[in-house]
Amino acid sequence: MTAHGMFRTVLVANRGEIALRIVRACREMGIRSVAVHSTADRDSSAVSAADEAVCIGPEPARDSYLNIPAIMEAASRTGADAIHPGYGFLSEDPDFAEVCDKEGVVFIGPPASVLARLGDKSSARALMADAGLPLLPGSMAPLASMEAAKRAAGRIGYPLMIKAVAGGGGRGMRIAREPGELAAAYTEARGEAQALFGDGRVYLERFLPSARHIEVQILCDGHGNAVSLGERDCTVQRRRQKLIEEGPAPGLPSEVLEEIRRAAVHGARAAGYVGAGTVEFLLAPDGRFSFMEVNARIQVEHPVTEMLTGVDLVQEQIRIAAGHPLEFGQDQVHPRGAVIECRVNAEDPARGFAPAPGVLACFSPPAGPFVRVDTHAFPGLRVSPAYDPLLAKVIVWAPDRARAIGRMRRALAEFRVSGPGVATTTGFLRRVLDDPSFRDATHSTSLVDELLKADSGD
Amino acid sequence: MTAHGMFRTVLVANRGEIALRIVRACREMGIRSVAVHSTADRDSSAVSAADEAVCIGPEPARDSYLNIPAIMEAASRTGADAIHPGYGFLSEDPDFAEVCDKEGVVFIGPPASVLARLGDKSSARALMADAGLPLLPGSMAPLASMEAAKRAAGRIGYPLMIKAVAGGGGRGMRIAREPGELAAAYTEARGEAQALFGDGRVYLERFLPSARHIEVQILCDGHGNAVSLGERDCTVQRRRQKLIEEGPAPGLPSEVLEEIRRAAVHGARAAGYVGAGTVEFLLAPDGRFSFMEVNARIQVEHPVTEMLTGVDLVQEQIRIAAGHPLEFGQDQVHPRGAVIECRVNAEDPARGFAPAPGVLACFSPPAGPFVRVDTHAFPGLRVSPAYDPLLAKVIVWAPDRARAIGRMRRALAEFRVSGPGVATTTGFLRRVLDDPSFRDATHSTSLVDELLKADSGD
Amino acid sequence: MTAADPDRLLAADPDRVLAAVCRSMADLVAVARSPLRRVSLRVGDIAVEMEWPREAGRAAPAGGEPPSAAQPEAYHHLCAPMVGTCYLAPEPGAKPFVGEGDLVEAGQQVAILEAMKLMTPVEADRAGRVALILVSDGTRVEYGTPLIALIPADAS
Amino acid sequence: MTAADPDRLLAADPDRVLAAVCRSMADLVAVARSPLRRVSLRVGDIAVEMEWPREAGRAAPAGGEPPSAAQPEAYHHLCAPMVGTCYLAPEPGAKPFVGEGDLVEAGQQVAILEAMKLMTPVEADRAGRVALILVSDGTRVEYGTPLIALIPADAS
Repeated sequence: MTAHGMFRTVLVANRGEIALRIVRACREMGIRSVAVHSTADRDSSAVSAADEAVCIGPEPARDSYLNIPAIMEAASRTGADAIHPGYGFLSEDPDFAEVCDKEGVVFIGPPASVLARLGDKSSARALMADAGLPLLPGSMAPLASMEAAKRAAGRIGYPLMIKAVAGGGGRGMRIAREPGELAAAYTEARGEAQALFGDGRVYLERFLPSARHIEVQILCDGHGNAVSLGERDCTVQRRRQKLIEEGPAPGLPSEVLEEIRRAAVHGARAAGYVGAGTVEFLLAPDGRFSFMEVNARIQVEHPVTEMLTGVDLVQEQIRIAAGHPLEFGQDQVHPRGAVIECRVNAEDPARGFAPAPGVLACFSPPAGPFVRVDTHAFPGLRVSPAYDPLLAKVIVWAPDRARAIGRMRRALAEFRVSGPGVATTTGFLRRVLDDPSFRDATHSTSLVDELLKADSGD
Repeated sequence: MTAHGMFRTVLVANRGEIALRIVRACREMGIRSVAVHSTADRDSSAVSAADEAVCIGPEPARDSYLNIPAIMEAASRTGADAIHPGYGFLSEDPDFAEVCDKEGVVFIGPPASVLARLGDKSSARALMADAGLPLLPGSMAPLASMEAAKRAAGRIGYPLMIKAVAGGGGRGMRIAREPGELAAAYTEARGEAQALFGDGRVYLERFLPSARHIEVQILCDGHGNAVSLGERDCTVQRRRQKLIEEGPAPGLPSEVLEEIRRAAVHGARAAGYVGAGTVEFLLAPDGRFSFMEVNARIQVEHPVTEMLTGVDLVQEQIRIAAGHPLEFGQDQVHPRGAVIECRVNAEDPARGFAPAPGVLACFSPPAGPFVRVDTHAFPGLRVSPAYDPLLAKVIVWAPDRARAIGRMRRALAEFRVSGPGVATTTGFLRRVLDDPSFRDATHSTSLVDELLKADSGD
Repeated sequence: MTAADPDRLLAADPDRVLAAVCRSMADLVAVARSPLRRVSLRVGDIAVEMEWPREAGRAAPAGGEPPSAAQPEAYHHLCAPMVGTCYLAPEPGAKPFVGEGDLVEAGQQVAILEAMKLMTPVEADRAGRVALILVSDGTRVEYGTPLIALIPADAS
Repeated sequence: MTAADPDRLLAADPDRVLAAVCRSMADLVAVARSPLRRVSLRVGDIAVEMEWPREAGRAAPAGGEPPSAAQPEAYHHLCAPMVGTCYLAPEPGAKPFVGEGDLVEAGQQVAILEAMKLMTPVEADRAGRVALILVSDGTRVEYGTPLIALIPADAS
């Protein structure tokens, strides 16, 4: 720590665009940054931009970006007094947060105990139910057996979703639309949960086939202050993977949104949350909303909120972790205009969004007024199939949503990415932007499936 | 015009970053764009981005970008119903505006008569004096002879500046610090004015060696509505060429700034102004401000105001020219945070800012949160010595000025430009950002000269 | 020109852009004592890579034919001196200024350009034989559009 | 890599930087006593890589001398299996695990890596003779840092 109570050196335990994002934040704050990386990321943008870099393992994430001893050794040798975990990888791992604590390195995120409570979806639901947040009908405790699942399903009603207790980010889920689908869905969900998270416990929840996905960005400092920075609408999803995020949520009653934002702050306080986090809700067509989960980390779509509010969320994370109180209260948060973010992935929509990595012969992102692109890519980059296919996030601001859509169409049209075997989601994103239900903001989480169904139909 | 009263096709009579900026605005508004270009700009970004392109002449601007018949022929053949002149070139030429009128093509800018009145600095001064704006002591009418100059100089007092009646943008000026320097300065200024503008008339004005350059962005529609979008501080200049612009003006009393903004709107109304324009003032250390000139066009530094207010000035220009009333009033203009713009020129500060054009082997501009880069450059571009040396404008936003400076330092550090013979002003810009007087906002228009003097001294 | 073209930009003028890079590449190749398999060089946003076939020796050209000595002389093009509409005859229906195969003198009018109702004659800047007329009557041309291909008199 | 390096490099004449990088590369190639397979060098935004085919000898230019039969095989490197501090002896002052010229068996310990107070032995993954010890005792190494150059037993 410096005399001003700020970290001297932050180690960035991540890769890709978020690692570069964090390195930039550090540089602007006068903090030294260390990029740890796998052998595959030796020439990455984050490594080039950071003050120091340490190779911590081979390409597979389990041996590098998930390798806690290697990361802690790198922190120790570079004198890092804090670690920023980004999103994914170790960002929500309570064990990692605990190891950091033990080694005297500040984990930039919520306390390990909070991560543990919110990471277990079953205990998170119980916590939020106690705090008075509305939940979808579901089984509170993990299901002990197929028999228990059947009993709970009878009580809750169909369609319903079987979800992994240890899940999150849209993985480890199965839908059962009628009783006949329950057994298979239960077995598959258990298997996937065990494979993905090493924890086969699952629970049941009512499934809303056409809802809106609304999430609230919150910031809580270690001094009891908590603010909401407004909501994001992440309704455009494919298999629960977000494709387009925007803010403010369009076409919804402002009193409902206000209520959701208040619920989010209330829930975060109840959880003892510290740092930047996101509380996710589903909003049914009847206007009733239900708590889904807390993402206890910086989120991919955080730039939406940054462009609306002018708050640098990564810098705020760092300040909060350094023990600083928030510099503003709820009444100083004034979102302005409308923001849309599109995720450009190295995936081929024509082949079921299969990963389409390769070497980028050409990479020329859009620019110009009110357009922000967060990317780690550059011409010549080898996009590894070992990692997330996110190539770039294109974010645009405009005074209103209609103009933001126009601006996003312009920006995506400017984007040039090509390379042998490389395909991107850009064209598909433009189709969504042009869809009448999206334009009218009458779409639901099933929009992408409907578009894809229309393709395969005649 | 379309059914919605908007242009179908806008011809962009300019080049470089501003041409690309205008093409982008057109695309976002659903307007077809035509880029006219010289043979040297065949592969320019604006040409690539526009819907259509017409080569109108060889590299020298007088045969292409200043070639009115060629531009009008291109407008006629492409069915353009409006022409955006950008800045420089024909943007403030009343003759060009008149030709457009005659040919039934809308000139996106003020009426020809307003351009004529404001372009003649002598008549502009008289107009603003009549409107009650404070002026620096000076000769109202052009000087008839050296004798007249001597008499006026005796009345006004030294130091003073001899300025071209037809000048603007910092060209055609000479300083006389004492009576002994008057004759040479007068003769040189006349000669330069004749050479640059084909009009050797000059006038005298008191010279303020350490003032702040404050300018106000205004928007006036054709229906009598006029608003100020706040001021920009362009005090960091080298030989009256702006290097760094920012907003809001730092370290100045808010009541003085408020008064300057009101004066600007009042002056614009008095001139019958229509469109986007800038009213420039000098602010003396004693807090007294004086009208300098009106820039009757979009300005290089317009992004500063765009990032502060969220208003897209180029789109507003186009809407106003199409006859639309302003969509907002003065009370809906809410500048937020602090913005700094740095002009990165292909010039070599080590050789007196001599142009340093060439082929860009590497061109990798900064990006990331709250950073905007307006540029037409790309790897492989041949930067022509025939045109303006502006390579890119780097603009950053932050909640306050100190953080904006930190962000700009980060952004400039990320900027990679190189090529045989190519030099840029990036390093010098960072020196200015680090200068204590700039950081404290106690600097004046003489800051750059002082920095350069310190270099050459021992 | 459409928005789909910027890819082309990156390939613009590659000889000049990559001159320094390629020279360095050539130096590297020269210093390699044994045949290379791959060389790559990246400078900022420019990346160059050379790769040889696995059996480089066998791929070498074996006694290829020398380039033809009968290569035709390059045409000299008469180009539009301004943006406008190109007319090949003094007035509609009249005999064209020149036809293919005609001999023209330096200074002889070969076409007329109309721009903003102003007529500008296009003249041959050297003597020669008209090989090809490249535009049809009434074509809208840009500055620099080739109008007529001439075989210069001193080359025939 | 520090933040100051790329700035400084690019502030200078980029031609010169490129030339310097490639000259260094050429020096590396020239100094290598045995045929190379791959060399790569990166300085700031400049990256250069050269790769030779696996059977470089066979592709030798015709007419050249046949490749020497005594040409040493490329070294086999024992690399750090994790980030940590590399110790060459079991404890301070003790005799090193191996010395240059020693023969080692596959599976024999050659060094020890400490990371987060955890000691991990580094073992030879094949038999051979220690040609070079590339790090000194107590060196902090990254994943993949070459520690020892081995001449494999089956090559000698």
